[in-house]
Amino acid sequence: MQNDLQIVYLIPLLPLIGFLVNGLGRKQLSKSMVSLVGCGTILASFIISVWVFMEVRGGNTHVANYFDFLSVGNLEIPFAFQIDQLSSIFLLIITGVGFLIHVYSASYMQEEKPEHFGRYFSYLNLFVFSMLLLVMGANFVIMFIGWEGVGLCSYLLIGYWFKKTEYNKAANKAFVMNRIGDLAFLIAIFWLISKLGTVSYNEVFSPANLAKLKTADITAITLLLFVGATGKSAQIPLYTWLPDAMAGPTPVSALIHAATMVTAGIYMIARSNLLYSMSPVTMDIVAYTGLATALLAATIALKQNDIKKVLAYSTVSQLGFMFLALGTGAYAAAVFHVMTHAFFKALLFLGSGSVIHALGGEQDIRKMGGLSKKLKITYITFLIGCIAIAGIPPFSGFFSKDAILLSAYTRNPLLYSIALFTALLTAFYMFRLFFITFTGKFRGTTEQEHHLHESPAAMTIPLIILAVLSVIGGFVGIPELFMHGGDKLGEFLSPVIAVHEGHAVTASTEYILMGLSTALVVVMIIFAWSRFRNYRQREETGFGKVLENKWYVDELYEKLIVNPLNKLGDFLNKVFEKSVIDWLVNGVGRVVNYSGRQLRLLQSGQVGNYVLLMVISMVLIFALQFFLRK
Amino acid sequence: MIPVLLILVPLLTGLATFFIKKESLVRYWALLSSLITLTVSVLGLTLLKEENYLQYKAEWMQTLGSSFSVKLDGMGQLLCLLNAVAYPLILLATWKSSYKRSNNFFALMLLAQAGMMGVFLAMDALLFYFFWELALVPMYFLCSQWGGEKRIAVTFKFFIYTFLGSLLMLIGILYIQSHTVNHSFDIASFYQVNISAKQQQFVFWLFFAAFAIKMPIFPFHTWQPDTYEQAPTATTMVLSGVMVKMGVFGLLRWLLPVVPIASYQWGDVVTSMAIIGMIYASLIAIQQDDLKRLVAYSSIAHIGLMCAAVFAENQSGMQGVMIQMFNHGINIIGLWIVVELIERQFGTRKISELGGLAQKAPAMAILFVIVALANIALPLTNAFPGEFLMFNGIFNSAGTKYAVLFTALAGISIILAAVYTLNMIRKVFYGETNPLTERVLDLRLNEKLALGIIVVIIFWIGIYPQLMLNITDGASASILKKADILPLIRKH
Amino acid sequence: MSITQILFWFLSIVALFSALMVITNKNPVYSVLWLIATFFAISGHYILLNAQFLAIVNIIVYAGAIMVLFLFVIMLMNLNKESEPRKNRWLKLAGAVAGGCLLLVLVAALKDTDIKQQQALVNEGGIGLIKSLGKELFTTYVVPFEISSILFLSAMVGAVVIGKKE
Amino acid sequence: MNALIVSALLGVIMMFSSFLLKQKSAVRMVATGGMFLLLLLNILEMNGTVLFHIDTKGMIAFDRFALLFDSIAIASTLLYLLLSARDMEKVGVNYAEYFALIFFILCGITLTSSFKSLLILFLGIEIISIPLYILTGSDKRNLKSNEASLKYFLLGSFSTGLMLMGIALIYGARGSFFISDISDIRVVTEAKPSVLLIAGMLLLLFSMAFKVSAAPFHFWTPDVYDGAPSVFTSFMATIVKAAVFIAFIRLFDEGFGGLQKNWQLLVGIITVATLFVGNITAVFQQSVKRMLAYSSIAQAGFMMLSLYAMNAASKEGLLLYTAAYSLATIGIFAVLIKMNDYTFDGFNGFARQEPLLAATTTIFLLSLAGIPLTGGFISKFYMLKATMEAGNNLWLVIFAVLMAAVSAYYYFRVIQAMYFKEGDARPAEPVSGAFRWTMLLLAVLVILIGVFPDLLLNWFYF
Amino acid sequence: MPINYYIFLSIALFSIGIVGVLTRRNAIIIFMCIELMLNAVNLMFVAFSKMHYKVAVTAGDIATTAGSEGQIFVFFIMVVAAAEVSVGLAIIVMMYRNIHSVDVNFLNRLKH
Repeated sequence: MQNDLQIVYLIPLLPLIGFLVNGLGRKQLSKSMVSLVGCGTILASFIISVWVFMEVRGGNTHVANYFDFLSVGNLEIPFAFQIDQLSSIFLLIITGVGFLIHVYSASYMQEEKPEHFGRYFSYLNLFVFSMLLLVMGANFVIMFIGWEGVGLCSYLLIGYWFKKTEYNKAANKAFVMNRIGDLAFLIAIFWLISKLGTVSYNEVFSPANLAKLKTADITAITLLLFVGATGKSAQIPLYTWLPDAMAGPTPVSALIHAATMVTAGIYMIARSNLLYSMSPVTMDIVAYTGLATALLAATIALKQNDIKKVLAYSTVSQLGFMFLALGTGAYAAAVFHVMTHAFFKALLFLGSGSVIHALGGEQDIRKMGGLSKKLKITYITFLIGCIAIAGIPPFSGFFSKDAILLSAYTRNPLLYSIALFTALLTAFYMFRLFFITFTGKFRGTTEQEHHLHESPAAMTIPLIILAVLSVIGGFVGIPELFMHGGDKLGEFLSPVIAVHEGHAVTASTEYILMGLSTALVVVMIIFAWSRFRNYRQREETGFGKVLENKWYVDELYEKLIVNPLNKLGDFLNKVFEKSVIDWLVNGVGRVVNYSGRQLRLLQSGQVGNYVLLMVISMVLIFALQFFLRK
Repeated sequence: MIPVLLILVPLLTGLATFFIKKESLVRYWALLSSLITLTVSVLGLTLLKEENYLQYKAEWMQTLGSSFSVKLDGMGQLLCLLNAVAYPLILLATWKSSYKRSNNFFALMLLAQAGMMGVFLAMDALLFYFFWELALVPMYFLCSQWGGEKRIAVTFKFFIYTFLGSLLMLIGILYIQSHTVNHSFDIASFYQVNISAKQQQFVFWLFFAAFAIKMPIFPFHTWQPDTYEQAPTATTMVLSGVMVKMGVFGLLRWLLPVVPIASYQWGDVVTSMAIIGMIYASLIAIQQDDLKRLVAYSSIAHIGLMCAAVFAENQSGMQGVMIQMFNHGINIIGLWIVVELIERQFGTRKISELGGLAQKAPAMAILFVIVALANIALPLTNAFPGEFLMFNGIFNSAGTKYAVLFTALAGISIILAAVYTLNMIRKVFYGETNPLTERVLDLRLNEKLALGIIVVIIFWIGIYPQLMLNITDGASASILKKADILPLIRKH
Repeated sequence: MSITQILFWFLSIVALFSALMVITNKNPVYSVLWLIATFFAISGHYILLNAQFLAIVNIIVYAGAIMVLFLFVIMLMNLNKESEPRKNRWLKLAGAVAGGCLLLVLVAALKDTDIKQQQALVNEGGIGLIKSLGKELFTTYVVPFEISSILFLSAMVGAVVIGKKE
Repeated sequence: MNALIVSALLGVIMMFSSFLLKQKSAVRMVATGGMFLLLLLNILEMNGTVLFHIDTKGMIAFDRFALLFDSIAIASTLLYLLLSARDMEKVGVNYAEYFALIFFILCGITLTSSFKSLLILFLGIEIISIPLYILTGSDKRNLKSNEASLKYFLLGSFSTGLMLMGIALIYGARGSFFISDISDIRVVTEAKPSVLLIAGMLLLLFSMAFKVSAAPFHFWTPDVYDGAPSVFTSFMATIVKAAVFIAFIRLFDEGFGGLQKNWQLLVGIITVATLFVGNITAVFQQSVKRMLAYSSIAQAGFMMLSLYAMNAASKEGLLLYTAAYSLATIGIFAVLIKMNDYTFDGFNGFARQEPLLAATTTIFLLSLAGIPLTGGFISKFYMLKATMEAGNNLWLVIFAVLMAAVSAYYYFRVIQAMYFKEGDARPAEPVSGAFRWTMLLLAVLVILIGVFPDLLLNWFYF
Repeated sequence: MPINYYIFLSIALFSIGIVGVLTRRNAIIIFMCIELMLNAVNLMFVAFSKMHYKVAVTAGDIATTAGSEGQIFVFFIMVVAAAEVSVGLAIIVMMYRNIHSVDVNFLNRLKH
């Protein structure tokens, strides 16, 4: 039967068209035209997504097959989209948040030259396209296509200002680190193929096939997939690219490195939750990695002075939370947090963007302060964002984080306590950021102070919308015990996500936990307020310095991996290639030449010697013939 | 009919070119000829698909047991197409570069094309050998006549090296022929030859020597970077775009099916050689400061992957290799076009001396980046399906115990590939301009056209690879059937 | 010990001795004379083997014509004095040793042939007589005989080419 | 038989023409015409028209093989005259005599190619050798020429001595000079053939190896070829050598065929030695002429393979080889003779001055190096094929192939000089149009043999 | 006479000739030594011819001409030798004209 959802191909197609139009016409089209195309296409696909979401809620899920992408022998990889609860949610997030950020960018990037403006939007559209492929793909290969596509786009956008060598290096770093993850992902795919001969979700996750798999295989596959996820979602050990990725324009950081792309890892694992649930080992690894990342990133964030860096590390840390959720089997919670995080993190980034915009590109919070008066809207929205991420009820962040903490608690209290501690750190550094930036007195230069101004409507409206969302966004996943028939999200996702054994905790415990976390968070905020109300900078020392330098992880990688490889390559290039392999090859020639030179001397020119040699060889041959060959 | 035309058109036009004295005319003539060839090969793919169009057999050297028999099978189709597509592109891209005594230059180019066509078409071992050498000799003259300052020595090394390899192959051919039932060089009787596993061992190496040197596989590769560096770029394009594929092609058509047992037994050794080569070449490529050498080493790495995938001996790897031969050809030609452009404009290939081209020459930058990304097999570009299938093949190869290890190690090279490619892009196109690169001119029409076509092909195949896969389906299946050793083992 | 045996041994010793003198003697002229002696000894052997025709030809052609020619040339170059300069002793030695080895090897090889008990018929048997040989030569071997004329022609032309003054 | 007698007569005619004809051109005309006539008659004989019916008592037999080779030899000589006859004038005054000698040599060649009795073989070899001594020394004022001539003469007559000793021993063992008697049934059956026979065979092997300049009896070759006037080097390096090879293979096929297991290994050793010495030593030469001398040794090594294999393929192959090799070498020498400077650098930039000659020379060099579609390749190919079919001796084949690769090294040095090096090498005096056309014809022939060897071989069978 | 004696005698003469060629430097002497070798061969031929004749006779064929071919061959050898001598001496004389020596060690312009 011809399903209406067959037309979902429009959703990715429109941004693709936008990309082509803006990319090819970037010289001809005016900025307004470009932004119209850029935002329009996304809006259109957002609308379709909403419709799709409705359809799905109406219980109509569908796998739309378009054509054979790769079909070799008995391996068949169709180019197909899968529309179900999970993907539809992500569709909404991507297109929705994406749209807002497009609009925001339209004015944020005004200063750019027209063709670069066009380039920017084409990249942005291309990113949305790839991201949509990623979540809509009906098999791992299509997901992989999107997966690498978003990597490429982040590479392009980080290096958007390609004159700055630093930025390009950051871009390369991002791409390469993603590639490492991608390799693991690929191998996982091959593993699936070799075991099941298919990569389509429906077939892979069919009970029959799952039964076929041995535990070892499952563990291997899930681990490899997870490694892939660490690359994309910036987890230990592959997280260092994300902070550097802040080199890109701020809206990009908001869209790619906060709201959408980095959550691809979450999506992948949520997508293959059935596999994961069958491998407790992996689950633990995922949980612990997530937690460790969350903690590490949080500690680093404490001492960062670049407004975007702080947000970046907080992103890493939040992603850690999500993995913790996944690892403890609370897939729905993870997805829930993805959503809320998308709202408030996008909000925060855009807010910081507005701040940077106002200060004419200044990103160092030590040179800010007291912005609350000049940038009202930004100020308020930013505050909302901070509260949301800190997790004060009833803001969205609270519910999602609470769900995660709860599932951690059910797994074991230790996890819970560390997670809670991390949450408190989160609250602390976020409000540190907030107070340093908005309270106290301005520490920048005077002419910066002069043209401090609130950003134009095109930037503030998205802020407001996102703020609203971060406030109310939590209610879709509000726990049962607050409101009967809550956790809409959970039950909506239940068809695709195995609802793990419900919390074994009583309502009372749950209340206590919530109360505890909330109280501590409030305390933290007050503490932050007391310290950074009117901040003046001083030199970091001791442990603080270590944190400021991000635990020297980058330097470590440099020493342990990059330098040795370079040394090896240099050795191979300068020494081995020339003086071993090529030397051997030329050696043959030299030997021939040399023996030629020696053999010539036999030709002495003396008749006597000639005859002598002839006679000797005659004697030898006679001897050989008559006496040696018997 | 078609195959004969594919050989004759470039051959005759090439010979004729020697006698065209008018500089300007020669280019058009060569372009015309290559376009005709292209049309013919496309016809063979589309309209005239029937068997009787695609094969031709004539009496020739019966006393030797040889015959002039040529045939277009799936793999041949693809490579002939590559060969036919490559030439117009190359001519177009190098339209503006001038050669002294250009009639000889283009004549030799066309002769080389004829030779390579023959290699891809020959269904008779002796004929195959003939064309194998015929493709080589014009190359020798091209490189050492129009090459760089070290050309003579370098090209000579290249020639002797490959010549030696092909002579060893000749012995192999003779050996097999003397063991065929009807003492014939026909490929059919080669496929039916029945020699013991022990005999296959050294025959394998006799053949493999030629192919390994041609591809080239580590550690037989040292001729390649120097030659690519010294040769005139048009020739380098032919060499790296089409000619090295002869080696891989040889493995597929003349090695696996003929000595299946040995291929099976040596599979691990060869694969490890190939994979070591991949990592080795990639590491060296990272260190290169010379654009041409960088591309050369990257090509070694890619070819290594193909070789490894061939010895995976399964459908996925096989077809991956086949389409990858085509795609790699297209991509690397694209890379050379830009490299040549840069060299011609600035008189240097030193990456360290360049920079910031993207500001002044956006078209060049964009097209080059696309080609480069295709070269590192980004999804939705043509190289992705090929590499995906090849890796999948290696991973799933039944012949070896180390499949996972091989795949992982080979995978490292795709990471390294990303490293050197992106670094090159960064250093050459991004960053600030310097006095040298201030005065860069963007692509001219002919180069735009060439690169444009390449990019179109890249995305076309990248988005709908099944097109190619359908062509190669039958060929790979039949090769695998021949190479399948289980029945043989039962027999012995 | 019959007379023929005595003769055989005598002639053999003469032949060998004078041959050795040929190669050891410093003075070319003496070498020539010793060589003539050798030829005479060999002709003696021919007579012993009743190959009279060859014996005669050997004396006339070799000892007579050819050797005289040699002598003539040597005189012409007046090499008659001890003109031969010292040759590298080691080379000499090596030559002698090599030749000796060859002799040894051949002797060792041929000492027990399948025909060693065979006899060479001495001082009888008519095939060596001019009559029978002549018949053979001009019937069976007429073609080679004619061919040898070509040889002589070419030799003649050659002598002209080389010898003619320009 | 036609060729034998007519060539002898022509030789005599040339002798007389030396004082009957005054113009050198006239002499040349007569010689060339005579050669053409000779070729014609020989081809006629192949088609069954025999002018002279002489009973040789079975000592000479003009069978298919012999006649075909005679045609090849005579045709090559004809081309050789067309190309280089003019250059003989520079050698010395006895212009006509040189032709006479060449005709006599041809006479000897017809003998060696068709002998059935060792007596004829001996006479044939001598008829070839003696004029060659003369031709080598024909440049009388040139010390090199004298020296070469004397060396050649001394070593040559020494090898004649060896040959005669060999024949004597064989006669002792068999009591006959007919090669058919040597390899009669007894030999094959005898568990251990007569030592006399073996020793004789070895001595013959040595002397023949000497004549075809196979190592370790090759020492005369470089010096003689180098010292002799280039015109005559061209002749003796090609046609004469080929002829002796034909005699060689006939002797060891029909004569000692039954004893193959006794000599095959030795021939193998000699082959390897020849290939090695020839190729390796050629690598380091500075003079093209001397390089060609060594290359002729190397090529001889390849021809020895046919002897080693000794089967149908090897005989066909040898015919092809003689043809391809002779034509190519004659062509190269024809150009070389015209050059001032015989070193490799003497050819620098030759292609600019003389595109056609350079191109043809390149074809000849490629042929010698054994690049496909040239006669050189197909004949080498036959040799390898024959050896391969002769049984398990892959080592020999591989060695030969390695040496072939080495040979490419020194042949291509000439090509490099002609095409890629800067310089303005050109012929000493401008070459005639006829010369160019003949070179072209030669090149076409070389290619033709390479592409359609059957054209030649079919004559062998029908 | 036992044939072996003749074989050994002529081999001895032959070897002496070879030694002469090896040890002397005078071209003429070398040439003479070669002549000596030829004569050794001749002697062997004659001996063998008589041997084969005897075999034929003892086989009962009185009027046989068996073995005569050997002596014919000797005759041809002499013919060839004569021709060679004429040419050879001519060459030597020519050599002498140019360098006023017949010492083969002076023949060293051509080497390597």
